Amino acid sequence: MQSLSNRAKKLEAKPMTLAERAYLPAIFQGLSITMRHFFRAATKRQVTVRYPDEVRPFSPIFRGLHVLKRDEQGRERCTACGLCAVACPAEAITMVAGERKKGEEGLYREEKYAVSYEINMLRCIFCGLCEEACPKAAVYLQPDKMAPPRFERDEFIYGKDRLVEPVDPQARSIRGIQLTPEQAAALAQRMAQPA
Amino acid sequence: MIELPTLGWQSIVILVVFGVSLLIATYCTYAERVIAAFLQDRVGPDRAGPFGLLQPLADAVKLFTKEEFFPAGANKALFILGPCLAMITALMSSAVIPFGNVIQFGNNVFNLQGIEVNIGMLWVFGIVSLGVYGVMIGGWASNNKFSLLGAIRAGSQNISYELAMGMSLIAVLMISGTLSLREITLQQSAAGEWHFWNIVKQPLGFIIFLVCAFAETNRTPFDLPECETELVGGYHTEYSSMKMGLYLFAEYVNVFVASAVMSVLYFGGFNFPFQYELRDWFVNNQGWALTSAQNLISVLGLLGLFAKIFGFIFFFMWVRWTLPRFRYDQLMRLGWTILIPLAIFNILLTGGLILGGIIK
Amino acid sequence: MAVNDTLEGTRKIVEEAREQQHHTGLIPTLNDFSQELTTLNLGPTHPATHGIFQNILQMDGERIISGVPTIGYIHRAFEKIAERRPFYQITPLTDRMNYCSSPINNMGWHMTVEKLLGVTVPKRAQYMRVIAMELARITDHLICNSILGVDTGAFTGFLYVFQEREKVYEIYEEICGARLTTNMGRVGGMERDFSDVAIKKLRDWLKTFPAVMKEFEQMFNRNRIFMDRVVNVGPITAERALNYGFTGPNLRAAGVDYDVRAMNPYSSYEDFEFEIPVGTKGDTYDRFMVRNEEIWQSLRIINQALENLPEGPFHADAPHYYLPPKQAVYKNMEALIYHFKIIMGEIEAPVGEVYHSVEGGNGELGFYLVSDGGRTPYRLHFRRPCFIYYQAYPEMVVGSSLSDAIVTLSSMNVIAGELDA
Amino acid sequence: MSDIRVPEIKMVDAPDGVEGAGFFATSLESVVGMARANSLWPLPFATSCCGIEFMATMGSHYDISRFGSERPSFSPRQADLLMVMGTIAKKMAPIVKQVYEQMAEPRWVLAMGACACSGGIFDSYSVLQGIDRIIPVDVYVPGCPPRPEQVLDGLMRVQDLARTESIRRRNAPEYQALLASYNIK
Amino acid sequence: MAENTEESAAAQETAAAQDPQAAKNAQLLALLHRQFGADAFTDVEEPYGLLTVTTTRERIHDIMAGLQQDQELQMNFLTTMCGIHYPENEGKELGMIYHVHSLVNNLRLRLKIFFPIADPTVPTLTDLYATANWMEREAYDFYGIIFTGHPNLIRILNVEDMDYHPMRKEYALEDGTREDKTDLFFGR
Repeated sequence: MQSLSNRAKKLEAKPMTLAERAYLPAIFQGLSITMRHFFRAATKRQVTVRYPDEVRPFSPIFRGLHVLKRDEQGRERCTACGLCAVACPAEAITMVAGERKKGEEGLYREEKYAVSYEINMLRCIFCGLCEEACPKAAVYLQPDKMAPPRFERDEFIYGKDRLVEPVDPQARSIRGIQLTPEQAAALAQRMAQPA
Repeated sequence: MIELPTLGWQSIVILVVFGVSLLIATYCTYAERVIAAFLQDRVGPDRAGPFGLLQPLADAVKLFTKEEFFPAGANKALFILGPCLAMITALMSSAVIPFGNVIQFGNNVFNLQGIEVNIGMLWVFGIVSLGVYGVMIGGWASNNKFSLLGAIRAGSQNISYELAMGMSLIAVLMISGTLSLREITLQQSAAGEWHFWNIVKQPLGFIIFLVCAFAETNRTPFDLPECETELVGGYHTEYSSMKMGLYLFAEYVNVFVASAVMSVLYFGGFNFPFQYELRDWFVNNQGWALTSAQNLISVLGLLGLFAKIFGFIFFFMWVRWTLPRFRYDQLMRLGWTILIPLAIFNILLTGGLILGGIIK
Repeated sequence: MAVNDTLEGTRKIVEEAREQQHHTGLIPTLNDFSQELTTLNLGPTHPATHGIFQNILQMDGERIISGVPTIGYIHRAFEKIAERRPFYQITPLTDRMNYCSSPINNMGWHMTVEKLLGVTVPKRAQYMRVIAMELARITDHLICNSILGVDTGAFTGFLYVFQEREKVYEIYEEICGARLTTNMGRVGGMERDFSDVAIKKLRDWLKTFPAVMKEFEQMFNRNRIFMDRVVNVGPITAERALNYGFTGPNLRAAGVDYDVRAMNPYSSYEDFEFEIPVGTKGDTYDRFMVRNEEIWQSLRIINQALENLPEGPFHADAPHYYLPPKQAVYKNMEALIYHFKIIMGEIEAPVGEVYHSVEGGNGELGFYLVSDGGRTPYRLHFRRPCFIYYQAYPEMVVGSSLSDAIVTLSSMNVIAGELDA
Repeated sequence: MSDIRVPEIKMVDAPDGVEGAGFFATSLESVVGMARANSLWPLPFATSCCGIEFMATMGSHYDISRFGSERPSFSPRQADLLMVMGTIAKKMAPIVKQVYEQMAEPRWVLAMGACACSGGIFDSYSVLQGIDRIIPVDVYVPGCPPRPEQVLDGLMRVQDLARTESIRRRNAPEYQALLASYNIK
Repeated sequence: MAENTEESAAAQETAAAQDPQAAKNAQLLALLHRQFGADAFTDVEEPYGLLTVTTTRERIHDIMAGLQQDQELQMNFLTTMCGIHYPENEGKELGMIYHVHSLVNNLRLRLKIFFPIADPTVPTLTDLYATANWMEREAYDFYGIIFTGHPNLIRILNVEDMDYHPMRKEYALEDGTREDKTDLFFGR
């Protein structure tokens, strides 16, 4: 057939030379390549990351486990607008919105908040569309945490108890907002009181 | 100089040989994993015990406690017989390998060999060719098409390559004039020099033997009977539990035996360079008795033989993780049209050289 | 069994079978033969069917008389799902089509929507897309070629090049935040600019990869054991290949230099210099070599794109379709409205139909999109190259042995996700 | 990063029969458990994307062989761990079940990825909504596809199960009832 | 191709001034009209530069054969074909859409046919294109379009015992058996 693009590069399959027909040169070449790797590995330069003891660095934009962020004062950012649920191609997010009552201003930033917010981690495909959809920068996919494997199916419905960012500054995601220890302490105290 | 050993000593040696064969086969699985890992820039098992050294034990215990299984429509007796046969024949052939020279305590001379028979080589061959029945029976009894294909492949492959293997050996026999493996070893010990080893006289024969050894042990590039990307598991597809473990062990015992035979036939067995000089040095300079010096040399020779064997085992694994495998018809063509003619040519060449007095 | 009788008989049967197949497209069944044949069920869980599909082979010993492929074992109803999802939610679907080269699928889909919406993407974004797509092509070809090695029994080469794939995953992770199912890019451009780390990783990789690739070639290209396994195995002529709708490396191996990148350049492919490798016989070795050479050509393209990466925005200035930056959403009412509209899928898509194709890992990956102006496609049809060319498989393996069938299968690079959609 | 390594797992109280008679175990049982845990030969039932991530797990960077699991047994008879990776369509479901039935005891099942666990984004007429509808699943690994780290985590959870499991569990009435509820055997 | 289409040269020139693709399409259309008659095609459009014509199922086979054999056009590459369902179009509910491609001239053409859902029969193209085999099986599987003359018209992607054709608009996408999802929050 004629050339369609004028950029064709014909790959000619050369017939085997006598040396190639004798098997051995190619075999020795292959053996020498693997032996090089053997010595490299034997001198402790394997590329393997010994996983539970060592962890490969993740990219700072890796899409890992979700977190519901708090703002600078420790209030939940989520306003239960439902955009993340709409944007989710797996339909993994469900939420129930509620009105913020008087006296809860320290807990929720907006007048509306999510009474319950659940992500079904088994359905979730970690595509990041919810993070992109959130107009309040409330839901984030953390780059340094992954959803752990579990034994039971119902354990994968992550409610607010597991999603909302903890107040402990040590436990925060690296992309999270770092509180000063005083802020954190104040926050923890406030959280401990019944709303 | 060699006395007939007592029956007790013989059984002890045989038990030890069996045990050592099994141990080596067991740790071959570990070695295979680690070597494969290193060849592939990986680490290999390192979580079962220190450096993963308990890995083979874990595998063995797991296999022993796994459910026994008989596929529907399988012939039960044959289904059990298959792996047993494979294992028994693999172990039997190691009985005649001369692992070391004699050890002398006073008037008692102990031979580091299971049984010394003057047809040792024939014994090895006879037993090894029986081994294929284990594979064939197992593959046939499984009542599975993949197993059957594997069994057919194993049968034709082993028979074809045994021919070339045997013929490459005839040249060795022509040089040595004996079938006893011990004799062949001792002949290579003249002055203890490496150039008395048969490899120098028989390079071509060795290469043929090596290729055939790969085929006989069903190792890549000749692992067509199991060949997991084509036949799933080949002849052992339907086997579970320790029956499958027996097949795996049999393969490694075969590798061990093949390595041992190669070391004995071509690489001087338990001989090592300058062994007599070393003995004389101990006798003359250190004032040792001749017997104890000789015993030391025997022990060193034993270790040397094992070093050679391990070298070959490593080579088997190195090749396995490097080369692609043949296709069935290409394998047959290689056996019948290249190796057998080469082996015949090797016989003629050796004959000519012997007649010409160049080698003896 | 007399060897000659069987061989002769087999050859005759094979000839007849081939004839019959050419004429009717029908695969002869067991009843058509008087010989005693075995039926071998290859798949769906056979190790060599890396994805999931079944071939029921009629065998005479180890020789294949006929094969009947059955597919659909991971049919996921992409086209039906796509009719219920807004445009931007279809990107995760395309990820999972040819999962070996997700970014190509992503970009192809974005370009289709951009064509429909009439959005022009700035040059920088186009070059960024080219880099991502060529990276994907390399990984796709790497996995295909190294799996061919695995299927011929050499596992180690696979692990060597898979390390390179890992590095590409790292680059993906820096670009978009995921390793395999990338969900990369947005309608109108990329979702973020290349970070410095991404560029640095890419440059490092471009330096180290050629050596590994050379090593891989040394292990396979001229190794007789490998060549014996693949030369003249599973050949197909250019005419038959075209008739079967082959595209991509498999067609080029048969000698037709059809490449969407050169014929209908998209995303600035006309700016780059590259050659289109073609084979001669269309056999497994040609397919292997074409893919090998394409890896080198892709490297060339990446190098050019990286050197000439233009400055400028990484997305189109199209507030109706491209999400505003988060900061603007907090402050700017207009941005907030757009944000809501885009996420709810209420963008003003024109009524119309558009076909756009890109050169995927396996050939022409086409998107036929019919829009009725609603928030979802009215009909979205994927032209999946695997689906189209896999039907030639029985014709390619008839008369060869089981081992040949396996290597032919892996050299065709049939990706189950793309096959079954 | 320390929190990645120890996921907050409800430690093994889940599987039936673990607390049955003789669990507080003889040393034989613990030895067997250790052996089984360190020699889980997987049957990679890879249908789609997750299969590629499994290859990455087998690859040099992650090296599943460290856990003693690098020998993939494509024959179900020899496998200990069925790793279902990727979408299971309704057309495929009977085959998964058949493979599970062919496996010899003890056998574990690891569902890898959103599709195998729950159907994931493919909530469509042709996709099985989670393989636990046809076979009992021991460990779920979320993600689409999960990172190899998560797969290794999942493997370690299976090892936890294997280590603490009584040898007699497989004969326990609870286990038989579990299988019966799936209509297996 | 140029010398054969001199009569439409005037039309071409105006078109070519705007868009080279439009000129090519005009040439192609003229050629089609001459070969198969102007009455063979209705609804000629050029959405996004791809010439789209509608024809009837009676003529589709001839046209495809003619396109394939035409030495000048060499439209011998069937890119893809797919079904489509418009429940509102009375008497023309179902459709088939063919994309053909001339690799030599780098020209694409989209052909459409529509027919009633009560009588969904279309002549097969498997005698022209080997690749049409599975595409037609897919269209049958999805839409229930019967291709007369197809050698092996059975379902390809779905299970054999499925009793409906899922891509038709009236059938639901979702699997009815799922338990962990509700439609409450997703306005779909």
